[in-house]
Formats: sequence, C-alpha cells, structure tokens
Amino acid sequence: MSDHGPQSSAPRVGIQFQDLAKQEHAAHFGMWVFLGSELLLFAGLFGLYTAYRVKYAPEFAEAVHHNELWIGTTNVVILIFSSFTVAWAVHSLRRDRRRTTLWSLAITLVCGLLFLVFKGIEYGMHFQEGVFPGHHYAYKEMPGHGAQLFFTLYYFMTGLHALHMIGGLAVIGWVTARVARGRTTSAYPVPLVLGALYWHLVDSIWIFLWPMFYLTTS
Amino acid sequence: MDKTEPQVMAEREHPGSGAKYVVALIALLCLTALTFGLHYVTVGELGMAVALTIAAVKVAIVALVFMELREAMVATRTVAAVAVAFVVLLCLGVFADVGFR
Amino acid sequence: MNEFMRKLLMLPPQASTLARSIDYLHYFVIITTMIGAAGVAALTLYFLIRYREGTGRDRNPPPDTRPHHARGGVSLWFELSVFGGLLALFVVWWIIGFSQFIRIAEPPPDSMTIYVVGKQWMWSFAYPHGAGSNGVLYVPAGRPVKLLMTSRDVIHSFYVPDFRLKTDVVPGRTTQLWFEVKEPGRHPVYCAEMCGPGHSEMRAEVIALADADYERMIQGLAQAQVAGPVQGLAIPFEAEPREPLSLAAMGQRVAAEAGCLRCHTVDGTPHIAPTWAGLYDAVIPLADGTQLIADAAYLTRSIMDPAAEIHRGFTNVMPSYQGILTAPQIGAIVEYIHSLRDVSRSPGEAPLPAPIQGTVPLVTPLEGTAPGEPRAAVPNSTGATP
Amino acid sequence: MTSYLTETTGIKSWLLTKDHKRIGLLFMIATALALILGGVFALLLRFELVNPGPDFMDGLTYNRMFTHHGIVMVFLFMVPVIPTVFGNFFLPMMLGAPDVAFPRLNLASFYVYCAGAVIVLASLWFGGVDTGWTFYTPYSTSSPTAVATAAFGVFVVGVSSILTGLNFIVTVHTLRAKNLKWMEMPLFVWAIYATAIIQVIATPVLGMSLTLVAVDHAWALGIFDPNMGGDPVLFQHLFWFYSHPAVYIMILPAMGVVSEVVCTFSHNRPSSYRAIAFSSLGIAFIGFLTWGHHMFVAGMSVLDVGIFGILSMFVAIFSAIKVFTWTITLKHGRIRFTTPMLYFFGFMFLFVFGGMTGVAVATSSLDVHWTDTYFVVAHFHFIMVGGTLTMYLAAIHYWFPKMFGRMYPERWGLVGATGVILGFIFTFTPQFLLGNAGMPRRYWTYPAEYQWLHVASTAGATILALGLVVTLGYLIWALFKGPRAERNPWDSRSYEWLAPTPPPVHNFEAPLEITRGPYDYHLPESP
Repeated sequence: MSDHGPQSSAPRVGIQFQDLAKQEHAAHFGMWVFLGSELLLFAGLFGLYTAYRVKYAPEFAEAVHHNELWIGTTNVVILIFSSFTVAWAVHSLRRDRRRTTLWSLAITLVCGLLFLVFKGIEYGMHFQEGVFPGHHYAYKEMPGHGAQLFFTLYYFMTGLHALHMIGGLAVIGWVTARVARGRTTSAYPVPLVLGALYWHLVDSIWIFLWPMFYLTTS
Repeated sequence: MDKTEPQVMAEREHPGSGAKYVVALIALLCLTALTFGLHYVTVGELGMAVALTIAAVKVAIVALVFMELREAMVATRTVAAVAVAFVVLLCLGVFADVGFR
Repeated sequence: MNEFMRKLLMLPPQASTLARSIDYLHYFVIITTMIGAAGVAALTLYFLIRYREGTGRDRNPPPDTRPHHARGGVSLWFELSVFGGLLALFVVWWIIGFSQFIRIAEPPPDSMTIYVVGKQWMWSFAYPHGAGSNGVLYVPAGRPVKLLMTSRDVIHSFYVPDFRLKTDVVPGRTTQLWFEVKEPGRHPVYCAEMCGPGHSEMRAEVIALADADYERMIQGLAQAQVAGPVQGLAIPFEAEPREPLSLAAMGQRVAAEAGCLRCHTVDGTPHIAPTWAGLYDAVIPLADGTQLIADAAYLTRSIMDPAAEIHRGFTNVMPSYQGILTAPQIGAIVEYIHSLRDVSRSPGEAPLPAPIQGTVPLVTPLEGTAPGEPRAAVPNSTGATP
Repeated sequence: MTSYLTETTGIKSWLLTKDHKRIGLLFMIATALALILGGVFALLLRFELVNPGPDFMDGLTYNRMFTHHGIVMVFLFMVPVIPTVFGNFFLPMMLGAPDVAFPRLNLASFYVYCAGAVIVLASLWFGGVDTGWTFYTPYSTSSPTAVATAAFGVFVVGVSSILTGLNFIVTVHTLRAKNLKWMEMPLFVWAIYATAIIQVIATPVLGMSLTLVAVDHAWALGIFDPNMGGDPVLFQHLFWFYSHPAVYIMILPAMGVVSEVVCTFSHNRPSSYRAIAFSSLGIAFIGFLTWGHHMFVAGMSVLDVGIFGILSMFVAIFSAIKVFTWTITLKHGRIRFTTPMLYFFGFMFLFVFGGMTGVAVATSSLDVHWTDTYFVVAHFHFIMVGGTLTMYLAAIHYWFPKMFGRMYPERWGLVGATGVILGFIFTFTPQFLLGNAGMPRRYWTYPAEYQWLHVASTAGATILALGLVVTLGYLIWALFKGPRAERNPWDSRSYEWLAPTPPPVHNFEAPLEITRGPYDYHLPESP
C-alpha cells in the first residue's frame, strides 16, 4: 500500500504529495479504505450465515456444538494476544526500540503460525469424520441440510479467514525483514503501521467468527 | 475534514505510554472469558445476541486502541463506521426476507 | 378511455380481475412520466434557445458575486415544494402499488388449488381431481384459482401478460400465484426467467372455461370446447379419472399401474425394495455409507435414475422411469409417498391409517396438512395391492 | 514545456507509465475496444430478432451472445469507463495535483483490468457463458458453459475497480491543491468521489458472490443448491447488493460530466453547488438500500417488497434534484450550443424518462407485470446508454482539446450526436411497448405479433451504430488533423483548463494555488 516505500531510512516524498505528513496520511487512510473493502468481502458470507441460521436454527445449534470449542477458543486467545504484540511492535518502533520491535513481531508470527496449525488440526479432525464442504459432505451423525450448509459456510468463512491469515503472515514477515535490515525505522514507520492494521482486521474477523461457529446456543 | 493531520504527526513524535495496550489486552481477555462463561448460561438466540454484542465490544477495543482509531481523523473513523454499517445493512435486508417469508 | 390507453400502450387484454386496477395505476404512472420527461426537455430547450450566446439576454442579470457554492437560482421554498411534491407523488405510487401487491400476494381463502411444475422447458399442471396436463392450464372462469408452483431444476417464472401477473418458480420451494379469470378464453403463458437454451420455447396457455365446461372437462366427460389451434407445447389432455381423486390417490393408482407396488410395500413389510411407509423425510442410509433425507427431490431422482443413490441393504433392480412417467404422475407418486409419511416403518408397531372409502371433496386440503395432522385421504380405489 | 504525449517516447514509456493521463488514455483504448465488441454483440442480437423464428443463431448461441453483451458492456465498459478514463485524466488536474495518490497502484489497476478482460473473453473460447450477466443460481451452477471462467474474470475486473476507487478516494482527501476547500472542488470530482465510495464498498460483495458461484460450479459446494437445502434467492440478494449500486457507479460519473458541461457551456455557475455535490453522496448511500426491488416476484417476503419499494422512491429524489439544478443553471446563462450541449439536451430527456420509468418499475404491483420483460430492458438502456454513453461521448468532445491539443470538427460532432440520440430513441422506445405487450426478455424466438416492434428497434440500432461509427471516424481524423486548440477554448473556469494544452507530465507549470472557485464566471479569466 505504501506506494513510495522508502528504500532507505530517509523517507522519500512522492512528487504528488506536498509533504511527508500528507504522504503518511495518504498511506494510512488508503489502508483504512482497503480494510473497509476487505470487511465487505466477508459481508456476503455474514448475510448467508444470517439467512441459513434463521432457516435451520436447530441444526445450526447442533452443528456448532460439534465444532471443537477448545480449538476455537484457543485460537481466539492466540489472535488477541498477537494483536497485542503487533501493536506493541508499532509502539516500540516509534520509540526506537528495535529489539523489542523485532521480538514482538517474532511472537506475532509464531502466534499466526500456531493459529494455522490449530486450524489445520481442526480441519483434519473434520475430514476424518467425513465433514467435507458441499456435495462431498458425508458426516453420518448429522445428515441434515442445515448441518451441511453450516459446515460449507464454516469452511468458506474460516478458509477465507485463513487465507487472510496467510496474507497477514506474509506482510508481517516482510515488515519484520525490513525492520531487521533497518529499512523501516521510527523515521518512517508506515510499512509496519499498515501491516499491523491488516493484522488487527484479521484478528477482528476471528473475534466474530468465534461465537458464530464455536459457541453453542441450543 | 482533514484538519487533524498534525495529530498524527504528534502521535508519531510523542508516542504515549504503552500502558493502554496492556489494559486493552487484559480487557479483551476478560471479555473473552466472559463470553465463554456466558455461553453456558444463556441459550438460543439470546445467547447468540449476547455473544455477538460482546464480540462487537471487543472489536471496538481492537479498533480504538490497537488500530488507533481513537486518535485517527474523522475521515478514517467514517470509513470504519461506514464499512461496518453496510455489513449490518446487508444482513438486515436478507433477514427481512428470510425471516418473514 | 381505458380501452384507448390500453391500446396506445399496447397492453394485452385485461383478462383477470386484478388487471384493470393495475392498468389504471400504469396509466397514471406512465402519463406522469411522460409529462415529467417532456416538461424537463421543453424547459431545457426553452432555456437553450432563450439564453443562447449573442442574444443580448445573456447579460441581463447583474454579475452574481456570491461564492459559487452559495445557493442561487430559485428560492428555497420553490425547490422544497418541487421536491416535496415529487416525493409525495412517488409515495402515492408506492402506497397504491404496494396495496395492490398485497392483494396479488394473498389468494382468497376459497381459491381452488392447482399444482404447477416448471422444468426445462415445459409447464406441467396437476389438478386437485387427480388429472394432469402439460402445456395447457385449464381453469374455471369466475372462480379464484391458486397456483402452487415449484421447479424441478432451475428458476423459472410463470408469466401471464393478460393477467398482469408473474411469479418466479423456484426449485426447493413453493411459491404461489392466484388469479380469477373474468371470462372464458385463451391466454398465453411465458417463462420469464432465463432457464437455458429452450427458455423462449417454454410457453404454455391458460384456457379458461365456463364453470360447467370446466367440471365436465376435468372429469373427462367432454373435451374442451375451445376454438382455434392449441399453441405452444400444448399436449392434449390426459388421464381423466372417472371420479375426482386427490393427488395422493392419483399417485397410488399410478404406482399400482406402473408396477411400483410389486416391489415397494406401503405398510412397512420388508420386500424387494425399500418400503414406502414412513419413508418421506426419513433419514436413510445409502449403499456408499453416506446418509441422506428422503425428501421429494431424492424420491424424484430415484424414480428417474434409480441406480444413483441406492438404499443400503437393497440391490438395484429398478428400471428408470424417465420418459415413462409424466411429471404430474411422478409428482403424484411422490405425493402418495408423502401421504404415507406417518405410517410406521416396521409393521405391527403402529396401526395403519384406515383407508378412506368413497370419493374425496373436489378441493382437497393437500397443501394444508402439517406434520402430525392426519395425512391426505387415500381412497382405496384400485383395490388390492399387487 | 513538453506535453505528456511527447515527453518520453516508445511503447515501453506508455505501457509502464505512471502518469495518470497516459493511464487514462490506456484505459480509453481498452474500454473503447470493449464498447465496440459489446456493440457488435448487440447488433447481432438485434438482427437475430428481426424475425420471430430462428435466423442465424440457435437458442444457446443467442443466450451466450446476450450474456457476453451484458458482461462486456457492464463490467468492461460502463462500470470502468468514465472513472478510469476521465477520472484518471482529470481528477488530479481538477484538484491541482501532479498525479493521483498511488500512481503505481493506478498502473496495476490497468493491468488487473486487462487480465480480467482477457479472462472474461477467454471464457468465450471455452464455450462462452449462457447465464445472462446476472449469473442467477441454480442455472449458473448447473450450466455446462464456462461459468467459472467468466465469473473469475469479472472478479478480477472487480479488483481493478476497487483499486481505482481506493486511489481516487485517497487522492481527493490528500492531494487537493493549496487552499482548495472541499466546497470548491469541481462537481465532477464530487461525482467521482461518490462513485469511488460505491466501488470500494459494493464490489467486494459481488466478488464474493461470484466466487461462490464459480466454486459451486467447479466443485459442487451447493451453497445455493436447493437440492442441498440452499436457497437460490439468497444469491440474488448478494448479487443485487452490488449490482444495484453498480447502476450508480455507471451513472454518477456521467452526472459529473453533465455538471461540468452545463456550467462551462452556459457560462454560469451551478444554480446550487451544494445540491449537486451532496445529492451525489446521497445517491451513493441511499442507492445501497434499494437492491431488493429487483426481486419483487422472486419469492421474497412481502415485508421486504414494501421496504425496498419505499426506499427506492427516495433515491429518485436525489436524481430529480440534480436534473432540476442543471436546468435552472441554464437560466440567465450565455449558452454556447456545441456537441457536448447537444448530448446534454439528449441526456436531459432520456435520463428523466429512463429515471422515472425506474420509479415506475419500483412500484411493486406494476413491477409484477414489467419485470423480466422488454420494459425493464428499455428502462435500463435509457439510463445506461441514454445517460452514461451519451455523457461519455459528451466528455470526449468536451475534453478533447485538453487531452490531445486539437479541436474536433463541430459540424460533424453535431451530426454524430444527432444520429446517436435519434438512433437510440428509435431503438429503445419500441422496447417499452414490447414490454407492455408482455414480451419477456432473453427470448430469441417470439410470437409473431411482436415482430414489427422488433424490426423498428433493429432499424434504430443500426442508426445508433452509424452515429457511433461517424463519431469514431471524425475523432480519429481530428486526433491528427484537427486545428490546434488553445489552452482554454471553452472559456471554462474549472481548474483543469489552467494547465497548458496538452498538459505536461506533472500537469501544471507551477504548483497551483487556488484563488477562486471553479464556477466563478463573474470574474474575468485569469490563470
């Protein structure tokens, strides 16, 4: 997003910007617009979840019960913590504490990977039971259409979220490398700030997915 | 509308204390625990409503503190509010159909 | 006036009871639209000519030195009354239109019900008496008729321009449409939702008959006395029973005639094929280890392509009935299986519902039966099960 | 100072340019190709319909043809055209900025658009798509044609649309010249800004719903499949949540062009700047609340029919405010009747008629008869062609001198515009009547009583096509042989005319400082 990402620690102002503050503002604001757009990508799925939950309330509740509560809950804690560490990384970079920044980012990356590992474990458990999306669904204990749709949506929403997670890991990894090489410093922390914003969005979506897919309400 | 750019600069040059991040983290974990506890107590649609309300509060904390929306410009805050509003709008429009057929 | 406007706008005849009032709103709306567009164009043209460069009029007003984003031109009150009036006009359209829509959406309680099935690319109709027809819908004139419609494949839309009515026909759901035809006559039916290469040939016809003719027609006592050739895919009327039957009873008869009951029992007794007792909406195990719900869609598929999803524990010996049974016949069989839903799957556990003797009323309460209520009446018309 | 056209030379300097003006021209070429392709599809459709029976197509070919006409015209032409061509070229100039906020992103947007267009057209190679541009399930998930390819292509084009929208929003917020206040931006900027908001909010929803269709088509996920408990009507909700606002993506930029053209050529300030600026935002937001009026007979709840019906009435008021304001702007003006003004006049009739028939079809009981007939086809073509295409042509003529440094021939311009407008009226007025008579859309054979109206419509389409060909011809001539243009040939007060003609790479000789409004016609022109 930072169109004129500086190649050295001395920030370069693009010709179109009046000054550095404008450029920083543009990058920051552009990221927010992008995040808003990203959120709307999930909107359709939220809408479908609403509709099918209304239509198949009992089956949804039963299917929610089937998901591994401990995995979902562990993952929500992991992501909240990683949100904190990435915020802490931004905070530290602004105060020129490079080591703390790097450590915070490293913990964030580990958290992200851990999240994906748990997610993978859960997918594996589902696959063994025959809980596949769509036509391939073959779970005998919940043969109803509602459960099938629930799991299709589950795969779609958590899958899309996991893709964003992978994207977030790539961005944070890239920023970590920049910080480590001294390319992103307190003089122009924008790449890290933007990466962190993205990470927080991914976290926020999971905060909503958690009650939708793991907390039973029957 | 964009008069507050100096604030961003100020935030960059004089970062506040990190205590707010720690407080936010503790609040988020407490709310998570609360949701977890409540889901054994509340049932049905009420339980879902409670859980989603707490989730909304948590996301608000993430946005305001971690994402620094509290210090952000009006325009940025508007972007965030509009995006959320349209997600809600889509769900409401669909609900008004499926729920009342 | 009505006739003049209708012809001017090329609207088809107003054949249903609702059509005329809908057309009145149509005239109101379209005339307003034309006045609006013509008025704006005329005013624009007038200004374009009057204030064209070099007429001298262009320099009339003293230069306006207020900032450009200040209000100008006309008074605020004038603007507010224009837009307020316009909004009021639109809201009036909405009020009339929506109240008419509610009338369109709610059939009178005494409507007779006809089942409509859309599939690529034809329309099938099943009457309460057990008869069926393809491509031609026979209705009595002067009586409200409610169509309960569903689709076998993709979304279609049942559209009768002469009635000013149309409703999408959605697979997996039942939508409804009602009308009352004013006089005997013929009215084209189109499919209005793109449904594949045969979309534009998916036409049919509504033939409205006088009440007495309709009764005779439907009971097979007389052919319809309608002049002119039958349009579209019309297929001559078929399967007129001697006595009025419910759809489920019709299904029972078809099942017996087509040989279904040689393998499928209806009282839960184990036999060559899965019993139909309690089958509908039951969860059944399949040969490949999966499970599914034996809903109408599954039952229909199994009649058309029996080998696709085999009930566990049975060998497939059943031929495909695709092309042998018509859509209304299959619908009737499915309805018959539906009527056996509350019969116990293993014999002896619960008493079978006693067969109801004699005829059933002309308008059967098929669509009104909820789970738990007694199922639709099944007259034992053909006697013994082979 | 050398102009942006000649500053650097060679193919590479164009293909890898980050100059917003050159990117605008690249988009102009790409969208013009899309227009030609979509137009050829349209003509083939019209000629097939001359006879009630089959002529030179079969049902499947016809379905593929109208589907590709729709997809190409909507996603490759109407949605991107004015923002990416004139928005790209003039938005920064109207703000007094040297470029957009993210020039590299801007170029990326062009190539993403090209990639999407190639994928969409590749679907033709793989057998085409026959679902209509609406991709309604479950037909789209069961159709044997290349649905997944086309849906993916549209998704990619959508990404381009989001990137452009994002870029413009940030540009407006951060790159206004010194002293340029929000209420002193030219009205075209407001229109593009409102459009960008819709692009950013609505397009992801389309992306997701088409992804669901594509995935469902490829791997049978069945999320809308009634055999698996799904509800196909939900797809329509998601689709129209984008595609109704998309109508405003198409028309708002055209309205921005109207505001500029009418003020410049009547030499007058807008009768109410605020009314035009804020109604753009109003349309952008209220436009999101009306999507359900496409689904009145789709089996939606009666409650939703009522809600979406009344909300649709409100959105029309904003358009009415604009129309009214433009008309009053002419009053006491000093009007120069040029080709853009002829297009403006055509627009005023076609848009008002098209818009009011829009309110008519949102009237629920009338919609029951009209929806999915030629009435709806005629209605939205009045908006899309009568509104957007005419103003796109007006914009080309209006800004031609600034973009290329040459004047177009005025007489030929008036001839071309007359052909386009009359041809248009002859094409689509019969279609209103066809719809009234009950002719469903997307029919390739039809009852014989409709034939004469179809013949009239096809004749009109031929005139329309001739008008467009004439226009293309003299514009290409003017590109090379037209008389040289001055800096401000229309004597406009808008800021883009302060730059040299054609503009240099970073637009202005010196950073622009705004000392007057963009419509201060009472002041003498002072650069």
